[in-house]
Amino acid sequence: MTWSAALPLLILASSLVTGLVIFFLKEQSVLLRTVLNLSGAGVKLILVGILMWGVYQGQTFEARLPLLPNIELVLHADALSLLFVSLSTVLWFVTTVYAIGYLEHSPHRSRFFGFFSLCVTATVGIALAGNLITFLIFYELLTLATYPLLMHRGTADSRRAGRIYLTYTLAGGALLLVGVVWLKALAGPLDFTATGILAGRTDLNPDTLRWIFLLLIAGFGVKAALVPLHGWLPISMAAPAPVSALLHAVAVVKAGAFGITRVVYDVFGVEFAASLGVLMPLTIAASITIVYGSVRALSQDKLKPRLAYSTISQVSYIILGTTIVGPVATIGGIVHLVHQGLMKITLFFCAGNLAETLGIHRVSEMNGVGRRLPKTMAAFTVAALGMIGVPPVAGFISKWYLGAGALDANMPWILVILAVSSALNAAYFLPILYRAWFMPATGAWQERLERGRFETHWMLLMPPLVTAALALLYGLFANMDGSPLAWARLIAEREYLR
Amino acid sequence: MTVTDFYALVGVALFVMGLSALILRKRDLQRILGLNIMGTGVFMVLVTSALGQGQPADPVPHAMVLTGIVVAVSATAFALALSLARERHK
Amino acid sequence: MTLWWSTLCVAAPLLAAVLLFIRPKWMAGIALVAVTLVLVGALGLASVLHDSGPQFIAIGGWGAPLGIGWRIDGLTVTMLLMAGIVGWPVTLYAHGYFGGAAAGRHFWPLWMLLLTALCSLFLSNDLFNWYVTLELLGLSAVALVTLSGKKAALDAAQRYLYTGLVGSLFYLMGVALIYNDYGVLDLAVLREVTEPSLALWVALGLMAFGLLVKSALFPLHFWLPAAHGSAPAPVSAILSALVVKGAFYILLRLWFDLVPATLPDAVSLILGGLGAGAIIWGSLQAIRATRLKMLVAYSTVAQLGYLALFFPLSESGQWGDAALTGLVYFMFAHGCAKGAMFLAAGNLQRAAGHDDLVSLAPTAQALPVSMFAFAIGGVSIMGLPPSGGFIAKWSLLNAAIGSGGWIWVAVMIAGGLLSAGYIFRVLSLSFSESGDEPEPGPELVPVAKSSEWASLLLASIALLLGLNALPMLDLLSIGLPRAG
Amino acid sequence: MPRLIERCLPVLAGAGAIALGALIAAALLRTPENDGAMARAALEALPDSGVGNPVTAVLLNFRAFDTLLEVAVLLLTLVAVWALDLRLPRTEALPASPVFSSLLRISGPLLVVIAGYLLWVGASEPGGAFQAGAVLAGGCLLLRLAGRWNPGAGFVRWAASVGLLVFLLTAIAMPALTGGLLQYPHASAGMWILLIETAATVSIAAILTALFVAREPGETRP
Repeated sequence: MTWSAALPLLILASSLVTGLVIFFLKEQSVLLRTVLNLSGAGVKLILVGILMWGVYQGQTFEARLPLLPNIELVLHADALSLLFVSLSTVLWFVTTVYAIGYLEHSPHRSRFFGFFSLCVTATVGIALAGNLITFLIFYELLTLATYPLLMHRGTADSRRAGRIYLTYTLAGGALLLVGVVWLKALAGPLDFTATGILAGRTDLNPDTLRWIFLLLIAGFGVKAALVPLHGWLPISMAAPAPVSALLHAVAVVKAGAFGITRVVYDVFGVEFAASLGVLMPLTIAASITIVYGSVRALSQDKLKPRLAYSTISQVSYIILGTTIVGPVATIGGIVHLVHQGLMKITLFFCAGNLAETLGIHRVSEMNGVGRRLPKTMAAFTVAALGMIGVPPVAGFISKWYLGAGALDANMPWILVILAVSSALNAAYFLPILYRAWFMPATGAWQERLERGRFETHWMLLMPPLVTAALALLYGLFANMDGSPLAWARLIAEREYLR
Repeated sequence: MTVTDFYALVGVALFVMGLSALILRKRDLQRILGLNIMGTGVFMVLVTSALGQGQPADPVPHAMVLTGIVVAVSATAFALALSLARERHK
Repeated sequence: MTLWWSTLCVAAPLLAAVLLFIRPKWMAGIALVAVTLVLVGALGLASVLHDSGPQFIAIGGWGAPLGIGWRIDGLTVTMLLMAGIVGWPVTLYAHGYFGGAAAGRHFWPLWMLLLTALCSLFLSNDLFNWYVTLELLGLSAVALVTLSGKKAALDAAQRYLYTGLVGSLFYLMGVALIYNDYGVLDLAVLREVTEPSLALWVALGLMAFGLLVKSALFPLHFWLPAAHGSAPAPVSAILSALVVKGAFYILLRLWFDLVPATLPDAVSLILGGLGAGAIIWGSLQAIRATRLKMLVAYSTVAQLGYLALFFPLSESGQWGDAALTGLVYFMFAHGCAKGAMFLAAGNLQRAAGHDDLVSLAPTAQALPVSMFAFAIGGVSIMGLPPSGGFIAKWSLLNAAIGSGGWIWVAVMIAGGLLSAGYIFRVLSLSFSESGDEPEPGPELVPVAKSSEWASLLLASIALLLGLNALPMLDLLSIGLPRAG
Repeated sequence: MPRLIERCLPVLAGAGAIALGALIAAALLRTPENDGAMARAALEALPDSGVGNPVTAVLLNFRAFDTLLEVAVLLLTLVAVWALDLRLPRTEALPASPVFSSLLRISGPLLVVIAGYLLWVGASEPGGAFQAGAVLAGGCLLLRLAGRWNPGAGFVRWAASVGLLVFLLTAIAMPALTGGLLQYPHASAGMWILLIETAATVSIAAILTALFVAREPGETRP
């Protein structure tokens, strides 16, 4: 097997093997498990680094495994997949660190970290998937791997969360399956191509294609929490903080959004999809989701649900960017894939810290918490401002490109949507910041003032600082080589290159 | 309607009689008898096919029936033992 | 070589049965060797077929029509492989399950006789020989059910016995009609001479009914749940994974070689309809089940429905092969997955002393390996990737969509979701608000490690089947039967 | 409602049964019997089969594999019945009366002779292993009931399984001799068949007797 084929497989294996080994570790062997976790994450990080370097040099990496007659499992590294791979790998590393700190002394850790690794394996598989079948396989694997994480606490809430999550995702998966099989039966092998497999396939009945598009989008829309398929997301807040972080920033919702991007760009081809007239409805759905999510977020007093609704809103920016024809909007959508991930994971880390260190779960309890957890709240602030779209944080870049793209495609009403949602973002984030920094400390948490060398466990503190810093850097140095923006530009060029 | 046909028809009659006994009767013994009657019916039909147009008689159906009988005996023995075992649990 | 390999598949378990009958003390060792030999024989046959296509063996050197013939094509060998691959972990498991227990003394010869019957059934191609194998198969299966010695098991066994015997007698009546008409028993010869006639239709009807009863197609499944649910765990695994497939295999052969092309579509539609009924009804019953093993047993009822979906799909011209692929892959994957689930369920039952779902959570958390095995098996049953079940579902869906059979698509999707309904009911047992340490719960009976790993082994096979389907499909395509 | 079903069931079952019967009957009568090709084939092959009785030839040569499995079924039944562990009362010996004992003295040997005859004649005339075995079983039962004979566990197990064992070993030995499964050498076919039938007779007798007793020998449980 050649190196170019081996590397993608190694990237998968690095977390898969770790996961399987961890399953069979004793609960007590903490050190070994920690070492395994971090080394697995580290190795993956290095391998992905090599991969990016290689692709940057113009090498192609592709692994093909036979599955069924003229159906292959394809792992392929193109620009778009690299963006997602690198994102998930980096964020996995920090989340692992965070989770180790967060779950100290809690039961069933071997099970947790086992599925944790499987979950990331699935995400990376989704990122590297070279055709719809491979994508589908890892997509379902992701569902299976996240379920135990959601259920981890085993409380009534989390059990309910798990049940609802399954109902949504399995149903979505079923629709997806039908869509994929149907498309395969019609159009043969489904390898992703930069300008779309179906682009220019005049032999296929457009109505059939519209149906298939609907099935696929519905399938992905569930995980992407597209209204009205978003019901599972707020409830899944019952999961432990690192899981929520992973679900919201990297794994699940991103997988959905990424799937939609793949379908629009690499299966149908954005212009062909537009010619079928299937994009506009999606644009509208995304817009509705953006506004709806923000509005619901306003009324949440609990911190995590507020963040959850914010996610629903923010993820649809990606879909919005995807569905607006034109390179600029494309850049905006794709770059937001990364930016939203960084910012949202930061917010969840911070929320986790508040809950772990001070037992704070509600916005109303956060008065003056900035003085008790300055570093954490600093990270929170950066991320929140980014979400609102305040320069120079990365979020600003995304919104800027989205807006510009909307104008290119002369859809000015999109600007209104963006303005409204930004205003709403501000409306539900700024009060938090105000309470945290400028209001006098009140609330039960003050009795718990035991301080270590850090304001909280260092494994809980480092991750949000790192991710916040990244969010800031990617905003400041957006034009630097290898920045998400640069990648997005590259992808957009390939997509519209004719 | 040859005599062979007559035997065959009797066989069919036994088959359905046994079947209905199996459905309608409640007691184990009656049902086991029903099964045996069914079997006998099938064996009769089978053995009549030995007297095809080609004389002399075809040995294969005879062999099949003999095998069938042994299997039926075994099954009956087991069925009786089983119902005894159930009695013991009552 | 063909002769040696195929003889091995039948003779090894039969000889083992005799030896185990004479000297019960020898126990599992011999059985394990025998199953291994069956596996070896099947693999040997696979290689022979790979080199030189389908094989025929005339037992006694007489050949059709006078003698009994063995027909060995891809389908045969695939089924033999299934028997061996499922049988191996089950045997390993039973070793730990029965240990020195008295019931084991009877289990081993019975299981070996059952395996003999199964292998000769798969090899045979002769209507009457099939009757004898069916009886051997059925009687040994019933006897195995009684081994638990409980009242429920005996009642279930009796019903199983009567239904099974009626089934065989219907089948035999059909054979009698055909023999009366054509004077031939060998399927290969019959394929040439039969032409549509009232006698043929009635005969096929009787045979099909008998075989459908034995393979428990809804609504003829009434005997199955109690029998599979109350038998000792390894037996349940054998029954669900292998025995029901035996009768269905014969049905399949008849379908390909004896059913005239002029079969009215209505028939295959009805069969498919029954399959759909099985999927829905069985799944609902499984969801409502209160005992773990009953849940798994009803799942079997549901899964057998997918087998019946094959009939309407195979009518659909070019997609027929995809349907057959799906069907055979389904049988194989279901064999492994369902076997693993029953073994795992048996571990839980053994440990807890009961299998009431409501109070099984602590046990489930004490036996992670078994639960893991159950989960993997469940994934395959739900048809989720990566698993053999997924491959099967993919192929069946492919055939259904390709031929525009949207009803069947809907049924399969619904079935998949419903199965998730009952499987996750079990899996959620692993997650409960346990304190800092996994709670002790009631003191549990220790379960043999070998039993736990055997279940996981079988489950992993179901998983591995999903990684690359090509080898088995190549094997299956050798002498691939086509609908008449 | 259930009562109603109770009422209707007989009618329904009867009607169904009659319909089924009519269907089968029609199928039987509407079709000509087969042309007897099988019969001719059997009779042509008879000289090579090693026996003179066509039925025996089919049972132990042409379709011997059926019979092999059939013997397996018998053994299976014995295991199955033993597994049920029916704790039947031990059959205690009948009171020894002069009549009974003299009956035994005469019939015992006589039955053995008859069995032997049936076994032997089976090669050319109606008869054979099962008939012989049945008669022999009768003898064994007489002896058991008289309390004259109570064989040990080992003996019963061997006797019950020797038929299947010999049959199977013969079957798998044949490929070495003739290159065919269950294919006897032409010259000695009759000898082989007789060997199998003798062993089968012993086993059939043993199994039938054991089924009657229905208690596993050497069973240690209470």
